[in-house]
Amino acid sequence: MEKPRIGVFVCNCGTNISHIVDTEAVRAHAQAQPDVVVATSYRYMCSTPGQETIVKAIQEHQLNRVVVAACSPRMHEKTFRGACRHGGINPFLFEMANIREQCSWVHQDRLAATEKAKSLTTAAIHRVRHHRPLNSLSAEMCPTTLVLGGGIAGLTAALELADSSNDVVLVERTDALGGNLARVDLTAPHLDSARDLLTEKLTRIASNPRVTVLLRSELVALSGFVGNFTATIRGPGGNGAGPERQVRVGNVVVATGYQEFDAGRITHYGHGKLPNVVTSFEFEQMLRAGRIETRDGRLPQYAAIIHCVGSRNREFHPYCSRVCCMTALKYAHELKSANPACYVSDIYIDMHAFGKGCEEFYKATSEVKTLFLMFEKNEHPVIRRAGPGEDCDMLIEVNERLSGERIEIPADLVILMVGVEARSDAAEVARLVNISQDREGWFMESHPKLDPVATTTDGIYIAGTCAAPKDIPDSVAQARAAAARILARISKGRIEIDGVFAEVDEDRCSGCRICNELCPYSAIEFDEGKRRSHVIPAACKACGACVAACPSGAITGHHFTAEQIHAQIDGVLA
Amino acid sequence: MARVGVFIGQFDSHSTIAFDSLASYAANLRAVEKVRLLGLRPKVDVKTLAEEIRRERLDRIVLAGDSPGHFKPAFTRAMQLAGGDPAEVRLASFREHGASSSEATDRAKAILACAVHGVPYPLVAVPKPTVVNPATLVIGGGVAGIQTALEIADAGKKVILVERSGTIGGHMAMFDKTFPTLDCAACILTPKMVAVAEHDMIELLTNSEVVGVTGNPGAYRVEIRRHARRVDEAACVACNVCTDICPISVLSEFDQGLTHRKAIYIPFPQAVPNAYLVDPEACLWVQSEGKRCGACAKKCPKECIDLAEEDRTVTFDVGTIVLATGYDLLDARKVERYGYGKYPNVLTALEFERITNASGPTGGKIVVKSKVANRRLKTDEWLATSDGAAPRSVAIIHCVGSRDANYNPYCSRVCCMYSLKFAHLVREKLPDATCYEFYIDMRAFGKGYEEFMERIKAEGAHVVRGRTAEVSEVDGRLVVKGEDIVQDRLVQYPVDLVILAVGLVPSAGTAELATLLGVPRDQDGWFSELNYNSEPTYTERGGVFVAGVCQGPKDIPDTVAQASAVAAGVLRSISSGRGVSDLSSLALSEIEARAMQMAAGKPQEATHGR
Amino acid sequence: MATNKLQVAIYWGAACGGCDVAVLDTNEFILDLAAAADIRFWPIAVDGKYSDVEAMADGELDLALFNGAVRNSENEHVAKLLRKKSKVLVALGSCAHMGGIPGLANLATKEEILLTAYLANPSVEPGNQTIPQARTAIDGMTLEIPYFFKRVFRLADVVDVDYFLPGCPPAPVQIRNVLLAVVKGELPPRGSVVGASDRALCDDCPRTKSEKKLKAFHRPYEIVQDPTRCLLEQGILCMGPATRSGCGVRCPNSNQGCRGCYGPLPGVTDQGAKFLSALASIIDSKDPKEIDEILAGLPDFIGLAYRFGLPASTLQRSYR
Amino acid sequence: MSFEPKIVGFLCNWCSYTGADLAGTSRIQYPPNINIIRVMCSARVEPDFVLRALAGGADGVLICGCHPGDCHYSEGNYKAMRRYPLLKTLLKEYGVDNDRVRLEWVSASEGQRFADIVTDMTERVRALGPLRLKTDLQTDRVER
Amino acid sequence: MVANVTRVNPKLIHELEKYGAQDVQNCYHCGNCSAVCPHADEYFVFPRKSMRMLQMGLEKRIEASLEPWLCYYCGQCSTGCPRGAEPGETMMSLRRWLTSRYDFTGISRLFYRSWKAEAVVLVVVALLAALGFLIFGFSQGSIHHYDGEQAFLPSASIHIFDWGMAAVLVVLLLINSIRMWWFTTGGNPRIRPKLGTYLKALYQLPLQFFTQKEYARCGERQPWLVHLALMLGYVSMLVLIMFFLHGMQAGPEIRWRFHGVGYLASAGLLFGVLVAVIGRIRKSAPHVAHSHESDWLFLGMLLIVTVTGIVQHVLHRAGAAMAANLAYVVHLSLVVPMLLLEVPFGKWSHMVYRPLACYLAAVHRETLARQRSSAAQGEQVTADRRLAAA
Repeated sequence: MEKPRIGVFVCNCGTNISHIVDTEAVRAHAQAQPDVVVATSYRYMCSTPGQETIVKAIQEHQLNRVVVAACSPRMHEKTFRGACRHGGINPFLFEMANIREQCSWVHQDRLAATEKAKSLTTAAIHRVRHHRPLNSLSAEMCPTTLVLGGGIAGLTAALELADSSNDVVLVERTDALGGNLARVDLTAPHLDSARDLLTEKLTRIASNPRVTVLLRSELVALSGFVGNFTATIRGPGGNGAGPERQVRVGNVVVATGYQEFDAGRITHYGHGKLPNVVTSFEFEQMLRAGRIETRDGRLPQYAAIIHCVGSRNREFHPYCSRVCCMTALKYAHELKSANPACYVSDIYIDMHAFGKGCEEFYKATSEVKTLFLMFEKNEHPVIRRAGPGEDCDMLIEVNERLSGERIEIPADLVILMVGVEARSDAAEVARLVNISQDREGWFMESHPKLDPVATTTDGIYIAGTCAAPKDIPDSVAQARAAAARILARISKGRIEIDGVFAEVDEDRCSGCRICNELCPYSAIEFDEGKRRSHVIPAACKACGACVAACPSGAITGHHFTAEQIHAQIDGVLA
Repeated sequence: MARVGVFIGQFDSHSTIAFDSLASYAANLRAVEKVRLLGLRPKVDVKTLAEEIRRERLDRIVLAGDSPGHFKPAFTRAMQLAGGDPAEVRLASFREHGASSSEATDRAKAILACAVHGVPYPLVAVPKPTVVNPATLVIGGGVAGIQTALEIADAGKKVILVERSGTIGGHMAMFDKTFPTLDCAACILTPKMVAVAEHDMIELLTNSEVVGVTGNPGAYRVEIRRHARRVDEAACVACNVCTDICPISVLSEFDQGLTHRKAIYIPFPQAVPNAYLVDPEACLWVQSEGKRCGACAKKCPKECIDLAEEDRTVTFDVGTIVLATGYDLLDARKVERYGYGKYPNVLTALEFERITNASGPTGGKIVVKSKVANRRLKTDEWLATSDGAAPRSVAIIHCVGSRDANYNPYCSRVCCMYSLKFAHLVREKLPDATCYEFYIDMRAFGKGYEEFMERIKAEGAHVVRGRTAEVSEVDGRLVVKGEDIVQDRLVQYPVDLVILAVGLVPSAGTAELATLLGVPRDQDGWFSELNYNSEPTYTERGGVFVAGVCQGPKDIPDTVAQASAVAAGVLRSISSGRGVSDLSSLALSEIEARAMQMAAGKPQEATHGR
Repeated sequence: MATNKLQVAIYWGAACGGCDVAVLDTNEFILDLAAAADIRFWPIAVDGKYSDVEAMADGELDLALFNGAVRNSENEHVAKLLRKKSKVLVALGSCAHMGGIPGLANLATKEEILLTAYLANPSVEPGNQTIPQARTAIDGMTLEIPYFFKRVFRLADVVDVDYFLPGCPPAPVQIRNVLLAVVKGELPPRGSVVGASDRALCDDCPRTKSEKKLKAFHRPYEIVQDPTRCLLEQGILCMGPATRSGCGVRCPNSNQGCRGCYGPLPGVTDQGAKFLSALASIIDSKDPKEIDEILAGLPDFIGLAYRFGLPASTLQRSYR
Repeated sequence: MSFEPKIVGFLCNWCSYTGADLAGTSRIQYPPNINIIRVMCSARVEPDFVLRALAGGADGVLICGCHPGDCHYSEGNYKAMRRYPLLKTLLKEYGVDNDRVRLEWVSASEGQRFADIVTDMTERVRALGPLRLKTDLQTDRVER
Repeated sequence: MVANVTRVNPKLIHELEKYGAQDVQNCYHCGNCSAVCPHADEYFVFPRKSMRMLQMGLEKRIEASLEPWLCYYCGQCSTGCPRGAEPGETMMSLRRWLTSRYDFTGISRLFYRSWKAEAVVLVVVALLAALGFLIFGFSQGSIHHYDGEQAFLPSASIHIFDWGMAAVLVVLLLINSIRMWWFTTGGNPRIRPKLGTYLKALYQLPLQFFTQKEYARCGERQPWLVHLALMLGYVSMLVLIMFFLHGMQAGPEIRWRFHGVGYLASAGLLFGVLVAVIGRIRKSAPHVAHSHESDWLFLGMLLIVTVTGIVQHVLHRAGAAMAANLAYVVHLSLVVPMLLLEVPFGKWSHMVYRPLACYLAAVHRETLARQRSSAAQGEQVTADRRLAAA
């Protein structure tokens, strides 16, 4: 390594720094440090003449390291790195000392502030000696996307990508596309045709040559990293031993959806025993067939809808399934529509009518005289057969909260609004694509607020109800969001990787695998053959967790090496 | 050829469609054997209908109307009784496909024709491809606008981001914590804001408003009024000298009027752009037309203040426009019974956000307002100061102006959760304080929300099912009155602070923007999406998208997802041949012909049932 | 004494003698050594006086193997003497290298140690009040004994060391290799660690490793071990990942966790702190209370992490 | 001259460093005794850095990260959270008072909180007196 | 205590619509109405609770409730209702329904469910009465004589007739009142009042009857004044007729002792009726926004009765005996159905039920207070015992 030739530039920031910090003293102190070739102060280092000073100094003094003592690096690090680049040196051979936000603006004692500014500048000088030139890397970005799941989310994502002229491989486990939406007749709250919605998507998928649909297929292995995945997909064949094929893909959209809660688990609802207790999906079938009748073919005089079956419950799932309330209201309308003489009771906990048009739909449901009855969370209604003297088949007993009465509700037909739960094979999918699941089995997003479609594994996106219960518009939006993220990356052709990432020195790695679990982005891969771990730069976000934890010191976190930080510690204490 | 029966019903009495004309149009369609007008809110007798179907030997029924789904089950049943295929009951929904404008009847006819041919309307109604200018205009710099802009710019496409106020960040920048994870709003938002400022592909225009839009989908020309900032934002280093010297204090909008700011100010320390701006309404120099003051310009060490700067108008050519104009809170004064504006310690949710915010006027201390004398105006003001008294008890009232026929009939979707968050913050910061929540339905529907609610309840907030009827003042203390429905009693609690979970309304200027762009709005004033289920981010106007709350209330995750989804639409319109034209550019005859062609080609049907 | 035989000295400072035994454990090689070298000084095996060494010319010895830590003035004196007289000074074994087991004394003060050793000790004769002093006046004479240092030092703290040969004790085969290298003149740059790998013990450890998450720590006798699986994954503390390999995986092969005697990996300044960082990172909990409960399963962490290296650690001793 | 403690602060880039910057932009005053070293995440802070700082003459060390759940890297702060109690145990054995090393969560909006923590910590460390590890390490050699 | 299980009856809400209930189903139970109601208190929380009972069709519970009688329909609940569920109107319809429930004859039920039936019965009774009076008049007097020996309808006979009718009414109302007491109190397992409580609260009956003071708590004063005018006018008229009919009918000179009071009462009646009619036409306030058919019939009757009464009086003073007699017949033939049908079966029954309800409410309040405090003590005792056992 060549001998460091350091230039130090102290900014007065008008008087923002200099009114408290004696910048001249700081400059003189810096000048006196070993390896410091030149130290200057200036009114505004960030201004154009200020930056030119740096560029000129680099060229005049053959500087190979630059320190700027000014404001927060969060404000101007980028600016000064640019100046270094203009001066002809690698922008990472630069360090900033924050003597404004964390010095002159927060202290009033001139002497102490000046001393602190000196320390911070010294630390930066110490640190910059150990800086190395870093260059960004780039990796290929395969434009093909793998979409797992052929429900509305998967179809939307696939179409969005394919319509932008990208290849999509759509893998669906069952023998038909459409997912759970294909089981629904009308959508809430506007009672639009689910079939038309789906037919439109399916027709467009079928007529788009960019989309390869693989039915009765599943992903069995995924290797590689963002932009360069290899997916192994098993096609249809006897006993899960169909022919396997390998596809190169750049990104993966996981849209595997949900499964419904098994209503039989709540024994006192009698699903499977009482003939006229049906689940919401069974009721959809009845609706589609135009047969809203009891098992023995009578028109129900009384119908009851029970909400939160398996949801919002200590025993089963604590969460709200988000779609059932509106679906239940839809059923109330449909029951009345098919048979205006039918009395509908809707037994709920809280009415979640939160979407656009939903509260109005709730009111409209009240207007058609649906009887809403509220029960206590964790306290299930009990369904039993009615006695011979009654004019109904069943009676539902419940503690009604809005009246405080213990009541019985007559019913000839009971619809159980079964909750939405993570698919039983979700863990398998999570393992295959290397993403995590939350306590309830839903796939975890990389950030629930600001990155709801990305996962911690770069290149793997989640959309729709595999991440959490969602209605159709929200699933569609999420699917499109995933597509947007992928489109943005594909459009660049390659992925740029910042020079700051972690790297494993394979000569020093012992394969202890302590680091493997620590990376939230799954950027560390373990090579079973070599028995060494290595970091995928494209996936690394440079947090340094693995660097700190590597007991052999085999991982280097570029630009935040132990050497650099040690030097900085020594510097502030010098 | 299938024999089709068309039944036209009306659900909404305000329809602009000429139903008679529609009926005669339907009767002339090939395959249509029978047309019947059902009238308003039809009561259909299933048996008679089945008889009719059998008599006319109908194979397919098309139900047409603004919301025909509402009477579909009766027809399905009738079809089944008549021995036909229940799946052959098709819907022609005018509302779903947006037949509401002046050309509503023509659109309705097209929708009907598609249904008669058994082809989904959106599949047929695809406008011709147009060339799209790759630059995008994003209106609104809240989290939705930021997300969309970043998403598009990250794909290497030019974005012009226009924000009306002096900084981007929107409402989210005012928040302290975000539910249900309670992570700090600034921590997640400010990096995005900085990313916007630093992005090469984003041109950020703050203090600016769109004043004119001309052109066609794919090639819009927008005029943007850049209000004079009077500070050179590139040169300003946010050093505070100007603010320190400025003699004029006015109430801070960013802090919801809980504290003061100067006439030259920065909305908040982490504002982007990180530069000061002059409030011309307050500035002495501006108001005196240069005769008085001007101290800031003289003292500015970077000499970057030009108090004489004037507004100017700039023009951009863009292909697509994204609406992300967000929301305002309903004026809580309108809900008189809660005494907002009358009692100083009745706060809106946003005011409380500022009070509890670590970077707010009290440094995050929850206090009641203090009376402070304003020497200049010689009046008393109620401000939040960090030496204010801590409330001993706090009431949080849900659904203020929401779910209420007298104000907003809709649910504002976020209030339940942020109210629970408030309860948590109160209990966390003031463990001895009592906290009451008055709610109607606890809408904790999102990922982790229900669990959050349980947690807050376990933390000891008193959750009362029932709406507060009124807030009054008794012996200098606020009293909230309501019915505790589950406990079956009337309750009256004396409290020191009342927080109103005020509902959301479209932001000021939404109506003007809608007119300017030709984007329809729904009955509540929000921008209408093209299709509720499948096109939640598109609008009727080609190349104009909606993101975030301006389409309807949403929480942050949903807003962000939707904002990203918009980016997909924008990027697709740029990179694919699929057009961004207006739907209305399609002629009825064209749609008819296409539908017929598609019906002959037998498009793949959704396979129903498993 | 002109001879082309290798001139060798072996000395023990504050040590148990295990390293000397390890030298003997090179088996028949020791005979070759005896044939090839003149053992000029080896108090444990060969008769000799310090004055013999003092009499040597500077650099007369080709090789000095110093094992044991530096605990008192005698250790220091001999260390300096051997440094002066030898061309190559090797710190043999963990004590010379890092302070070793005697280094754990740095957790106590000199006064505490003397108190425990001479006064507050059940085996001490009741009424005994004597603590040895460096200088004692007896019969008009001054008796001088080595001075007990305030703390334990590693060899490199008092003299320049040419090579470090770690291990408690070093594996005989490694000693042999180093001796051969000296003979052949194939030594690496001065200051290097010799007779050990640059990779951690795990590299040689035959147990299978997978991703690690720890919910609890166990003593080896508390659980039924899977002899093929990484000990750490089973909750048994093993310093292997933070320790140089070279010993031949002695402890894990005996179903015990590695104790760390071969010292830190190159570039690691503080073996214990590094191990702490690694170990705590893989605790499987996000709840501070639970983390505390899990950590309660580590009764003497400093004794484990710094068993051999306290004087070589960043803080070197306790400052109580 | 009265004793002025030297405190080294390791601040994560996303929340705490930003929070400290906010204290600056809001001109919230705190004692100048802290010198801040920026790391990308509190998970990058090795226990060794703390020991190194103490051995190098610091009287106290402050580690700040995002609040649990807020980490920019999802879970980095939990790693810091796990290391900290063990580090405290270790420091206790070394005879370093636990008040000298603190782990705190400071969000980007908590400029005031950051200033309060620094003020409080400075006062506590001042009360504890100088640590003098650096001097001790040097005098150990000569005193014997 | 094991709660009784009650079967809900979703059909009741349809039934109540016939009694004028509107949009009850819209209520989503925010509780706003109960909280704004000036009459709701810790013992009687309504109207939401009543709306709930109605939605669920818990007939027995409604029958047992006094709440509808405690409501005076100021309309604050309806104005503030976020869902337009018209709680005030619901309470009104519940009063009609309850009236029909208290009425053992079933006539009330018939009237409220069918205004046509009511109208027919009213007309038939009026015609029958007219016929009866005419026959009676012609059989014993002269149509040309209003008073004196040959009076067409001598006041003594009418007086006897009045008393006869009053006796019938008293019997009817007494039976209905007892039924009301039984439904709400005597047969209500939740309330066990002591005799002393009954006696202590007895003063409520005359107080409420004459002052209607509960109504005054409804915020605005005007509706109460109208109501009071109507009420007092009617009662004064009743007293005059029942006890001083001879004085009233004497003439043709004006006997201020009786007629003065009569004029005031008439003015009150006329004022009240006109304000009510105009209000209902204009729908000027929530409580007059919705008018049930029975309301129109009732007001119409009242108006005609008042007017014919005045006409008859004026004609008599004017010396037009025959015209006065005819007017008198018309007047009486309308008074008969009004008293016979409206008092026990229609809106006039409020005159009895309201004060009775106020009285029973006072009884309930005290009883509930006693029961609650002993229940609280009981809990305390159990808790103490448990504590002691532990």
